[in-house]
Amino acid sequence: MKSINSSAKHIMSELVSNKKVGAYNHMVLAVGEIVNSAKPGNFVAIAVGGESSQLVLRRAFAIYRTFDRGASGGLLEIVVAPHGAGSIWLTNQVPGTKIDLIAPLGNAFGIPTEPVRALLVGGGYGSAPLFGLSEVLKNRGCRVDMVLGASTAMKIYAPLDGKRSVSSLTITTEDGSTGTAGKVTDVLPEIIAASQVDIIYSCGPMGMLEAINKIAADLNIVHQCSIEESMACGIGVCMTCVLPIKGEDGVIRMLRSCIDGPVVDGETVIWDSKRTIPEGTWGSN
Amino acid sequence: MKSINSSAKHIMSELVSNKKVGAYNHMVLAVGEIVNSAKPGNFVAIAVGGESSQLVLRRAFAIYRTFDRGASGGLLEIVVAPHGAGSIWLTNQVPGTKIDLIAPLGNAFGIPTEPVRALLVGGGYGSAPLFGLSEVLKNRGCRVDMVLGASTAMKIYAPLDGKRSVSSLTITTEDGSTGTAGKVTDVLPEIIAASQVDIIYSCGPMGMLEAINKIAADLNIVHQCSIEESMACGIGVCMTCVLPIKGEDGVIRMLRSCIDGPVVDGETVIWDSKRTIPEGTWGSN
Amino acid sequence: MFNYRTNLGQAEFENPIFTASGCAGSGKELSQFFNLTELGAVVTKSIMLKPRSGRATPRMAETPSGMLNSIGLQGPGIDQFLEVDIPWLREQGATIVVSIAGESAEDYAVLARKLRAVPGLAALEVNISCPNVENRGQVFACHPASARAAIEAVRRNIGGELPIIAKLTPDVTSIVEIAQEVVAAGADAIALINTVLGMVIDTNTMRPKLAGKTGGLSGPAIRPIAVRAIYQVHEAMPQVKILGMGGVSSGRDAFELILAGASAVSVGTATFGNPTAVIKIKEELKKELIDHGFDSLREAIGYAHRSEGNLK
Amino acid sequence: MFNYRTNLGQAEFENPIFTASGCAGSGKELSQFFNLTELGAVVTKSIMLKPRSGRATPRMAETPSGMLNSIGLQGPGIDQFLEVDIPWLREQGATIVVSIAGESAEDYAVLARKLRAVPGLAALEVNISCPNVENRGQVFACHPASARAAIEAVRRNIGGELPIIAKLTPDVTSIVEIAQEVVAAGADAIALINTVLGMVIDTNTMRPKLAGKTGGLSGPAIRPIAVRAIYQVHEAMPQVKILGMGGVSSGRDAFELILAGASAVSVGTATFGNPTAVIKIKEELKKELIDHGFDSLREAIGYAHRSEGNLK
Ligand SMILES: Cc1cc2nc3c(=O)[nH]c(=O)nc-3n(C[C@H](O)[C@H](O)[C@H](O)COP(=O)(O)OP(=O)(O)OC[C@H]3O[C@@H](n4cnc5c(N)ncnc54)[C@H](O)[C@@H]3O)c2cc1C
Ligand SMILES: Cc1cc2nc3c(=O)[nH]c(=O)nc-3n(C[C@H](O)[C@H](O)[C@H](O)COP(=O)(O)OP(=O)(O)OC[C@H]3O[C@@H](n4cnc5c(N)ncnc54)[C@H](O)[C@@H]3O)c2cc1C
Ligand SMILES: Cc1cc2nc3c(=O)[nH]c(=O)nc-3n(C[C@H](O)[C@H](O)[C@H](O)COP(=O)(O)O)c2cc1C
Ligand SMILES: Cc1cc2nc3c(=O)[nH]c(=O)nc-3n(C[C@H](O)[C@H](O)[C@H](O)COP(=O)(O)O)c2cc1C
Ligand code: FES
Ligand code: FES
Repeated sequence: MKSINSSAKHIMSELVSNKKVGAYNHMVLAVGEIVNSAKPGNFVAIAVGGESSQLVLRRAFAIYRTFDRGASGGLLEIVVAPHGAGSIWLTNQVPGTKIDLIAPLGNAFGIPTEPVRALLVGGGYGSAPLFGLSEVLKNRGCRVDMVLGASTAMKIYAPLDGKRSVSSLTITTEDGSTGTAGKVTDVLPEIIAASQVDIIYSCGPMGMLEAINKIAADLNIVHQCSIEESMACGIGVCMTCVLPIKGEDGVIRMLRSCIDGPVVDGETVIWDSKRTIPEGTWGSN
Repeated sequence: MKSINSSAKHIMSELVSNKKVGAYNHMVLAVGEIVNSAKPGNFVAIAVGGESSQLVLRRAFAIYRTFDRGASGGLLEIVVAPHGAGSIWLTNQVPGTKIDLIAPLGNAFGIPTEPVRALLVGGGYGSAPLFGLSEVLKNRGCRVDMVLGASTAMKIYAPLDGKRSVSSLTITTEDGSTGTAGKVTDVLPEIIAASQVDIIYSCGPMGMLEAINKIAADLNIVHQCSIEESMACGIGVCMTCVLPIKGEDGVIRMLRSCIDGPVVDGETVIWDSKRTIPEGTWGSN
Repeated sequence: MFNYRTNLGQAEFENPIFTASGCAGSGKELSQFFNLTELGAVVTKSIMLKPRSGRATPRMAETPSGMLNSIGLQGPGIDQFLEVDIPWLREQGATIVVSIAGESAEDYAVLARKLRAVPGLAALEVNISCPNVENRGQVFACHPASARAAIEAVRRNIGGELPIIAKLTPDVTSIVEIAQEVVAAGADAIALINTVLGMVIDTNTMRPKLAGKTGGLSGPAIRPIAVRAIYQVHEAMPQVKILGMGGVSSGRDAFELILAGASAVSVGTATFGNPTAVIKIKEELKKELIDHGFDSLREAIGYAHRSEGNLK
Repeated sequence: MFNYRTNLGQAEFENPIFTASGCAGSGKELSQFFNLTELGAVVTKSIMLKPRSGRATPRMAETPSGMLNSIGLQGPGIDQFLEVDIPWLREQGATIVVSIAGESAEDYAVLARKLRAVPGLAALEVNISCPNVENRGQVFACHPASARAAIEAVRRNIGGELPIIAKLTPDVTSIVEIAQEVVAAGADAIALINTVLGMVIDTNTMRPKLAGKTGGLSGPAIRPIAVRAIYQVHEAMPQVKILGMGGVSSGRDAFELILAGASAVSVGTATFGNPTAVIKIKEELKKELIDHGFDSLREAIGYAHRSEGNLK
């Protein structure tokens, strides 16, 4: 088996910048050499709450981008939605603050060896890891279309430079405050047909990923999705982040999304298993 | 009975300044009208640790001074020793931070009606409440001598303007790094005799207060001491801060140092009761 | 119009937020911060037959998201309590729940007799989480027989009117077994949970920090234990009302206990950190309930037990 | 030269800091952060006879200064475990304590037989804080008889060499009674404490947050409960060695458990927040001990029990 957490480093990084962008905070961290091993799809686990905090668990954040400044060290960027105690604490930190983080963690998006036509679909802050991915795909000569969706305009994260890295960008919002009114899945079939998509990469809420997967399955398109399971450790030791995945041998196993994911092949996920263990899972009954 | 916590107010105050002074932090808080009811001996109870803190209890701090700026509101000053989680958090706060506090709490030093010769004895940060007291006594025409002691010079808190408010200031340190080498009790008898002291006011560690009380008792001098018991609530509802006090009726009761104190008449305290309930205490056996 | 009323046995309350026994002094201390009539009820400290000095100090230690206490039921004894504390609370117009504690079943009987005639009480909370001196200091609520004996003693002597709320300790193998026993013995409602037995060792002195060595753990740290106990007892006896408590410091926390099966919620340790916590919680809980679409508190009680299908 | 060595029954360990069962994966995950040989021992996740899928998700909820988990003992089963995990750990040169869990006394017997011949094991931790399917899912360690049955089954089948560490749940009326029972049944040492049964209700869905409804509470929140349990058991049976655990995240915390009576300390939840917590704790504890004037760890074990007079 491939060795686990092999490139992960645990460091105190410095918060370089923290800016509100719509409903989110765009945060830049000085992480030194970590940038050399970080790939699109990886995540970072950050300790929250500071000294004498009652929050004992780290929080995971998808790596939005990394930037190598050579001698002056690498920068790692994340996009954080102030949601509960941990993310609100994090988004309240001021530049200069030391942030305890572990990165890179998890697997990465699979990159095709020859040029393909890729469709990247992001929900809310789920767009973050897709921009780094689109850069890589473009450099491999792939055509990259992107669809971003959210409940409302404020929750669409699509920076200008990010937009430049894609051939087309379609935006959907449920309240119609920007782009097409509706869900990403409303516009997918058309775009898939138009640009004859070979592969779909997605990141966002479980419900959205499941809906995208249905479309991908029907059209027989490869679908790699980055899933977000509640994680206690982020490094594979607690077994809280599992989800049912069917292996090549046809056996369903509860795999850890922190080390066997967060990127998984949509086709292998047993989607309709909310709060239950799927029939016939290895070691069930 | 006198009504409890009658002038206490619970407010969010602003930290106006926070300066290191020797081993301590001198902190100034904007508390508005609270200064009008605060008296020397009272304390303030401050919530520590911030949002999602695991520290659920307030910390008590003796009021060092108050300062009425009229329209622009009152200032309340405290002297904090960075010791454990709570005080370290507090001393790390920067001016502008909002601090959750309740004040004034507890009783105050008793002020004699006619001019007397008073001796004020402070140990470590225990000197803080004595300077405000000396001001009041001076204005009543009392002679005020002061003795401050600590293990070392860094732990002597004696600001210049404070010194001015006393007729004489004697300093003792156990390591002799400043003033007389030794304990406050080594120099007391001489000073008491020299200035024919009528009353002793003291504030500091239990051990020191007990030693001072022995001297006061032998010489038949009134001794008012401010004691420091571990407090969970500071407002009289938890019963954790009690100490055995003999009442006028000769009965020993476990009284709450947060409302019947922190200032107590040294003569009424049952000193030799470490970790035990004194014989014959009301409701014991 | 949202209906915030609730009841424990026959006792009706304006709202479900109470003080927790032993965490509100005599009431006087808090009355400087808010009007006691705003509370669903003031639960008094557990009162005993005779005056009690309580335990030696140190009596408390702070712990992660909680605290340890060993007060040892310091108090004036029932007679002075009835002379001084109760009349004062009645003057304030407070809704009063008296908490009693005994060292023997007989103590509980005598306390009940002294209280049966007292006017203006809403209910009786019987704290049986204290040592039975007649049985090697074993806690009454730790064993079905002694728990039953204490509650029966109260039932026989209290008369028909005053509802009995039996307060249990979570330090047992089966909280449901004890709850069923005290209900069989005549308890009208159950109070869950009392503090969890714990210890802190001071690494400087290298001895237990508390003079009494062990103490009771309270505060947010124990909330998951309280929720579990309330959920289990409500599941076993949905008809028996529960006064929930344990680490509640926000409306969200109180809502969690209500969903688990509590009909009312007592607030203890949170008051030490914030004297007006009970008022804040009362307002926050009402908002939570309304925001979740409930027209009354009663609809939300035990709502977490509904079958998977049934979604609001 | 400071002596950091310790022992549990006949098993000797270089230092007293272990991983906690189920909190260190297979060892591989942590080996990227430090060398496993630095640990007093690696305690494996509790392994069962057959492969286990474990419970459905959500499996965890964060709580104040702690967390709730319901993993349900997910694992490959003893055979694959002996083929894959153990050989790998031995290659690393790690000191190995295998934790086993069963659904019946017979399971424990079979597991013990499969392990008796396995070379390179330091000790066996027998997790009896799990449901006994033959007795309405009641937890073995909750009742003296079932606790005894499980440990006896292991004792009879393990052979003389391998020390048995019985791991108990704190969710009982008397932890001392259970501890005495398992020692009588042949346990060489006791592991205290397993998680505390708790529940979190998600106030958005208004249902229990965990798919398994209840879960085990761990982390700093339960440390006072762990210290109390260790203190009680050490007081009752000073000769029986204790592997302490529960909310340890610093050398100070570990020192607290040692003073209470633990001969070694397992670290669980703290590893989730900091992968190198065990190493940090190992170094901090050593410093605490030296700063307090101890020449060896062993002198400090149970030191908080000394009589009031005797001061170091
Ligand atoms: C692989 C991965 C990538 C993520 N990437 C991002 C990102 O790029 N930007 C971002 O804002 N957030 C991201 N999250 C969610 C983030 O880790 C936190 O869970 C979220 O910020 C909520 O934490 P909180 O403390 O604010 O909320 P709380 O409600 O206080 O969290 C309480 C507990 O529940 C868990 N939890 C709550 N919500 C979620 C959720 N949606 N998913 C998983 N666990 C949850 C938390 O981790 C924590 O343990 C990611 C999560 C995972 C697992
Ligand atoms: C009436 C009164 C006046 C005080 N005045 C001052 C002052 O002017 N300046 C100052 O620096 N400190 C003062 N203290 C002590 C202060 O309240 C804190 O206890 C101290 O800062 C340690 O808290 P911590 O969180 O840093 O330490 P921790 O060890 O983390 O505290 C843990 C718990 O123990 C309690 N505790 C620890 N040490 C003491 C102590 N010496 N006395 C009482 N309780 C303690 C704390 O209140 C807290 O509940 C006073 C205490 C009292 C009761
Ligand atoms: C300082 C203190 C004193 C207490 N005294 C009593 C008491 O006299 N009688 C009683 O039944 N419970 C007593 N309790 C337990 C509380 O009523 C409550 O059950 C427990 O603290 C859990 O609630 P909390 O987490 O909100 O504090 C006391 C708790 C504390 C912290
Ligand atoms: C995620 C998780 C999984 C656990 N799995 C096991 C297990 O398989 N066997 C066992 O005996 N204890 C298990 N435990 C309990 C721990 O070993 C330990 O006893 C408990 O968590 C208290 O220690 P801590 O507070 O340091 O985590 C588990 C705990 C957690 C948090
Ligand atoms: S988060 Fe702990 S195993 Fe994945
Ligand atoms: S500190 Fe609570 S009663 Fe004094």
